[in-house]
Amino acid sequence: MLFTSFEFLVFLAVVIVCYYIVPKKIQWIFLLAAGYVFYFIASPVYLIYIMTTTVSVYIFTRIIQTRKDTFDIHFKKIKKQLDRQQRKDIKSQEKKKEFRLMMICLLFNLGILAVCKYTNFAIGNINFLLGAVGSSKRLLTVNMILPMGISFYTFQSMGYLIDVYRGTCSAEKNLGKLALFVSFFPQLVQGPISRFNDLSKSLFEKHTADYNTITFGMQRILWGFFKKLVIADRLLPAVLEICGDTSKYQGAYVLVGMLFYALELYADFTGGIDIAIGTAQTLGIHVTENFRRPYFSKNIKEYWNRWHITMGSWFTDYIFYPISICKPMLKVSKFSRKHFGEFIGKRVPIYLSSFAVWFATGVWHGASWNFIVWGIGNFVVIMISQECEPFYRWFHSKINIKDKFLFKLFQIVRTVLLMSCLRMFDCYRDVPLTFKMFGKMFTGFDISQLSVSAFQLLGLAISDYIILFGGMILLVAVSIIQRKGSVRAKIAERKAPVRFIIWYALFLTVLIFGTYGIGYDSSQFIYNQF
Amino acid sequence: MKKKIFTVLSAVVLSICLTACGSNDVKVIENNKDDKASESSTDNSGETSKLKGYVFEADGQNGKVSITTEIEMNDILKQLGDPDNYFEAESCAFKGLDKTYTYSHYEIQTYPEDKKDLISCILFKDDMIKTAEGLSIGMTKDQMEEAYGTDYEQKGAMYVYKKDSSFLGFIIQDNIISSIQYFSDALEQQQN
Amino acid sequence: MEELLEILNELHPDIDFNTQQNLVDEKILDSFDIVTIISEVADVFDITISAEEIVPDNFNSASALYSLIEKKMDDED
Amino acid sequence: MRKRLIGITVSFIVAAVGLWFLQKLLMPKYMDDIVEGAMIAEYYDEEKNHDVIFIGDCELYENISPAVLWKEYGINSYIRGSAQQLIWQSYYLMEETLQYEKPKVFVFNVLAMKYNSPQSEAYNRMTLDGMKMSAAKIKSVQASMTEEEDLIDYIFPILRYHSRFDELGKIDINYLFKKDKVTFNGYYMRVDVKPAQNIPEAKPLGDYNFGDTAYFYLDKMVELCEKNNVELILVKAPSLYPHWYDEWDKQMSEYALDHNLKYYNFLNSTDDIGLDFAKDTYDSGLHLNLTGAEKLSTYFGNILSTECDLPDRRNDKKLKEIWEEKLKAYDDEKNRQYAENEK
Repeated sequence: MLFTSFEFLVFLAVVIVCYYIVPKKIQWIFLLAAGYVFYFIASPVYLIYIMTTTVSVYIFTRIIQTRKDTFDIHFKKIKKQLDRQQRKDIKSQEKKKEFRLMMICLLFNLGILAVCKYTNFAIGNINFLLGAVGSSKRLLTVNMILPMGISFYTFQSMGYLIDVYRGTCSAEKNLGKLALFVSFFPQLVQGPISRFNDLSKSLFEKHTADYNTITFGMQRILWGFFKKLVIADRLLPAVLEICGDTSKYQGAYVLVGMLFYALELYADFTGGIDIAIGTAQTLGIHVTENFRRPYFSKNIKEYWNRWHITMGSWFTDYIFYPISICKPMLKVSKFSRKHFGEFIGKRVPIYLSSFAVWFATGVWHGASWNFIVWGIGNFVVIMISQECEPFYRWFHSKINIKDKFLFKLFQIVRTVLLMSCLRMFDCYRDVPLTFKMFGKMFTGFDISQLSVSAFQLLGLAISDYIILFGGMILLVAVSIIQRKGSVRAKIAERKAPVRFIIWYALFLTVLIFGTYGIGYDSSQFIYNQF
Repeated sequence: MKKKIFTVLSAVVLSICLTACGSNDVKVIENNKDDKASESSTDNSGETSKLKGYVFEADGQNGKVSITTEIEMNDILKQLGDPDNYFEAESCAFKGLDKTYTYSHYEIQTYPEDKKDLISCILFKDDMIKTAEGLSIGMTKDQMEEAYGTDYEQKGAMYVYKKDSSFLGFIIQDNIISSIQYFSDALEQQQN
Repeated sequence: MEELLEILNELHPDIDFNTQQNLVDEKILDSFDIVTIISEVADVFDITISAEEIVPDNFNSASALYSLIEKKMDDED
Repeated sequence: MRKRLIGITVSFIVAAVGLWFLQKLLMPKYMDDIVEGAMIAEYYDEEKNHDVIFIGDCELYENISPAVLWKEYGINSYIRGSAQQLIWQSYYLMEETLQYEKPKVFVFNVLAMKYNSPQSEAYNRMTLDGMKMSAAKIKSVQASMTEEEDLIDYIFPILRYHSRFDELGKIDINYLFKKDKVTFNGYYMRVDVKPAQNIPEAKPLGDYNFGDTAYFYLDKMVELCEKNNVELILVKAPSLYPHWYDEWDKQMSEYALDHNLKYYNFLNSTDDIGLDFAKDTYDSGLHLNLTGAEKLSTYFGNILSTECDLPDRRNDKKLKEIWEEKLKAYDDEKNRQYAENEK
């Protein structure tokens, strides 16, 4: 059930109405049921997977929590009789046991994810190696199920598992409530990845229908539809056309494709998240924001703090920190400091753990070398900009343009271009082709290629470009206003007729200019592939 | 250390068990958006020169002409030369014509799509020509099964073989092939 | 405290760590800085700060960070 | 609270009116080129007391002229025809027609028996969009939908036609509320001539039996007509192409015999009708032109009035008035087309 399908709207309407009708006590149970129905409609088999993850996480977090609780009581009692070293030993012994429990559950669930998602990728690589060494043997690729949103719910529940292990949140006693946390339907398909502490409160609370909450939620959903249907899906055919026929579209087209994709991806992804968060909001549930106007970032590090935020912070909290400050790493750091000097020694932990994070981010995005190279590319760019920091500082101390509008604009454009270049790995078939096309962008660049008629050959008509242009202006305008607070709140302050006109106009825009239905057969086809 | 290895192994084995018994043809709908463009662009590597499905070899003006359904008639027409007989039928209400080109031993029908004429059917008219696999009108059902196997679908007297998106049908009367026709999905639907 | 301020100042000479109370929330310290601080602190004070202790509350100001260090030192030696 | 409720109600009403208007604007008007799409809706403006109603595809609406039936036999008739009307669509049109009036005779053209499953969205639209909302329409939509279609798109056609925003033209404004007549009691007039020639031989079929679905709806038609005491007559128009196989004809003859229906295959009586396929067709034998249609109408009108005992209503004053006006329009259009042809 795609967010932009009619079925989803019906499903949502039924869920919202029933949610506020059922007794407040069982609202959360109803949500759990809705989530499972949502999953069941996608495919009944998927339920087994999500339930397995839920139950395993439940069991292990309960065990860890019980251990923790009994240990604390026990420890308090014996604390006074022990000296410092003994206390330390006992504590670390307990921690080790908890760690082991946590790891079993973690590896089990990541194992499922890995097998589902990466088996064929691994087989492909093995076959390549077999070919490279001259063997004629080949492994057959297998048909794996890839349960909907498995990457998202696995990460969300693993975050919870680690939080319980760390003691930053206490384990949920009610299996049903945990199941709801894992399967909360708005964020099941494409995130955001919520933390238990953030989501749990409003998720399990009792909610009374509130006019403002519900309308705000619906307005957010409408905005998401606008981004997805009017902009992203309208633009998609052109992106696919350019990236699909690499012999035809070179030089300046590569740049066009790159920029189109930047817009398409932004509209598609943030639109989907808007629908997810808006849906949760209509139910009175607060979900963490996943984007903060990422294309206004002035450097790539900032960009990653503003794009897909929940994923980035997940990687930082659960991979970057643990790796970079774990004891072995500190030892490595000390060792290298001794042998290679202060300069390198300081950098070793950061480089190693950043590499791990970006490698993992790449792998997480998809089972292909494209994404891995893309992740590493991000790593390289971030590290370079990190090393250049002293230079920038020196530069700004000499020339004071830091706060000039034009310089800021330059920084923003630079960051967007940089990210778009990296994202080319997303578009092209394989890594060598991406590099080739990247080169072509410079060697074959000929601005005269881009005539008006050439643009029409990309599968979009003049009217499409006009709509896209108008849509983009609206996007930018809204983003600019948004910097000073919620746009919806600002509109809500207006008089009723003004509100009505604004939202009705947006609704009509989606209804008429949206790319859906039989009139858009080609996009229909693209949907079906995914 | 041993314990650790055991932990890892058991976890991996468990997860493999779980995924392995579930594998089947369920469609992948993971909406991890970032996968999108890369996957779709992989399909565009096929060559276009080779025809898919059942192919009929006709004698053209300059040697053999390979024809199959769902390809454009214009190119074929150039190679085959003018037909002996040509008929066009306007589709009800819509613009575009269903066309029939009759040559001495066979007949080709087209239907309009996107300003192009695509071949919907190739029909044998006598026993002077053969399919690429060597069958002609007048041969027996056994010969047909020998050449094409028994993996056919039977519709009345018609035996239909499917290959990619093209169909090859034999009408058999009293064990003898009385008609041979290549046809496409577009036509298949109409006759249901 | 002096030693801590020294570490911090070396990292960001342009920030007054005595007054700043929102180091993390205002994104003055990023994840790289935090890792550097932790490894330096580990060196100087001989304590280990673990991942679960990396929360904004502990890193938002120099004083908060120092109280974390003190607590750790109490605990561990 | 009360104020807010009023506000919400008013907004919804305004929104709904706006949507309705936009939907009207965006729906295709079928006024300039594909006029066949406008046929079904024309029926609703008629004075509904017809003796004979023809229901079926182009082999009726291009081959029978109700004007001739009136002029020569005093039969008040109407054709509820549309392009590639499938048999279930014909059935539900019958059901719907009976909501408005009870004719003495329904005439159905049996070529539609060859289609056993939904065919094309575009043709569906031309038959279904013109129908007023009713249970019969919904059932017809459900029977007609191809895999890519959804019922909701028929209930709210704006969901289907929203993409027409860049095709909107003068025609969409001019015909926003009022449409021109494109037929004469359902008859689509063409006077040009294109002789029938080179018609290809019939392609042998593996299975000549009509499909189960087609028979299912034919049975339903028979049942519906019996229940309402309307006579059902089956006809096969004298069109030379698409080919009407003997095997098909046999099935229809047998069916008519079994169910006590009249079945006329006009292909067998082209000489009696006096059809000359060098002159009486405008597209090489697929459809008759005006001269052909008038010949067939004269021939069939004779059968209808004698064998079905239909009264001559030319003395009915009210009907006479209506028809006088119609006949004038009919003759005007005839002259206009002939004049245009001369050029």
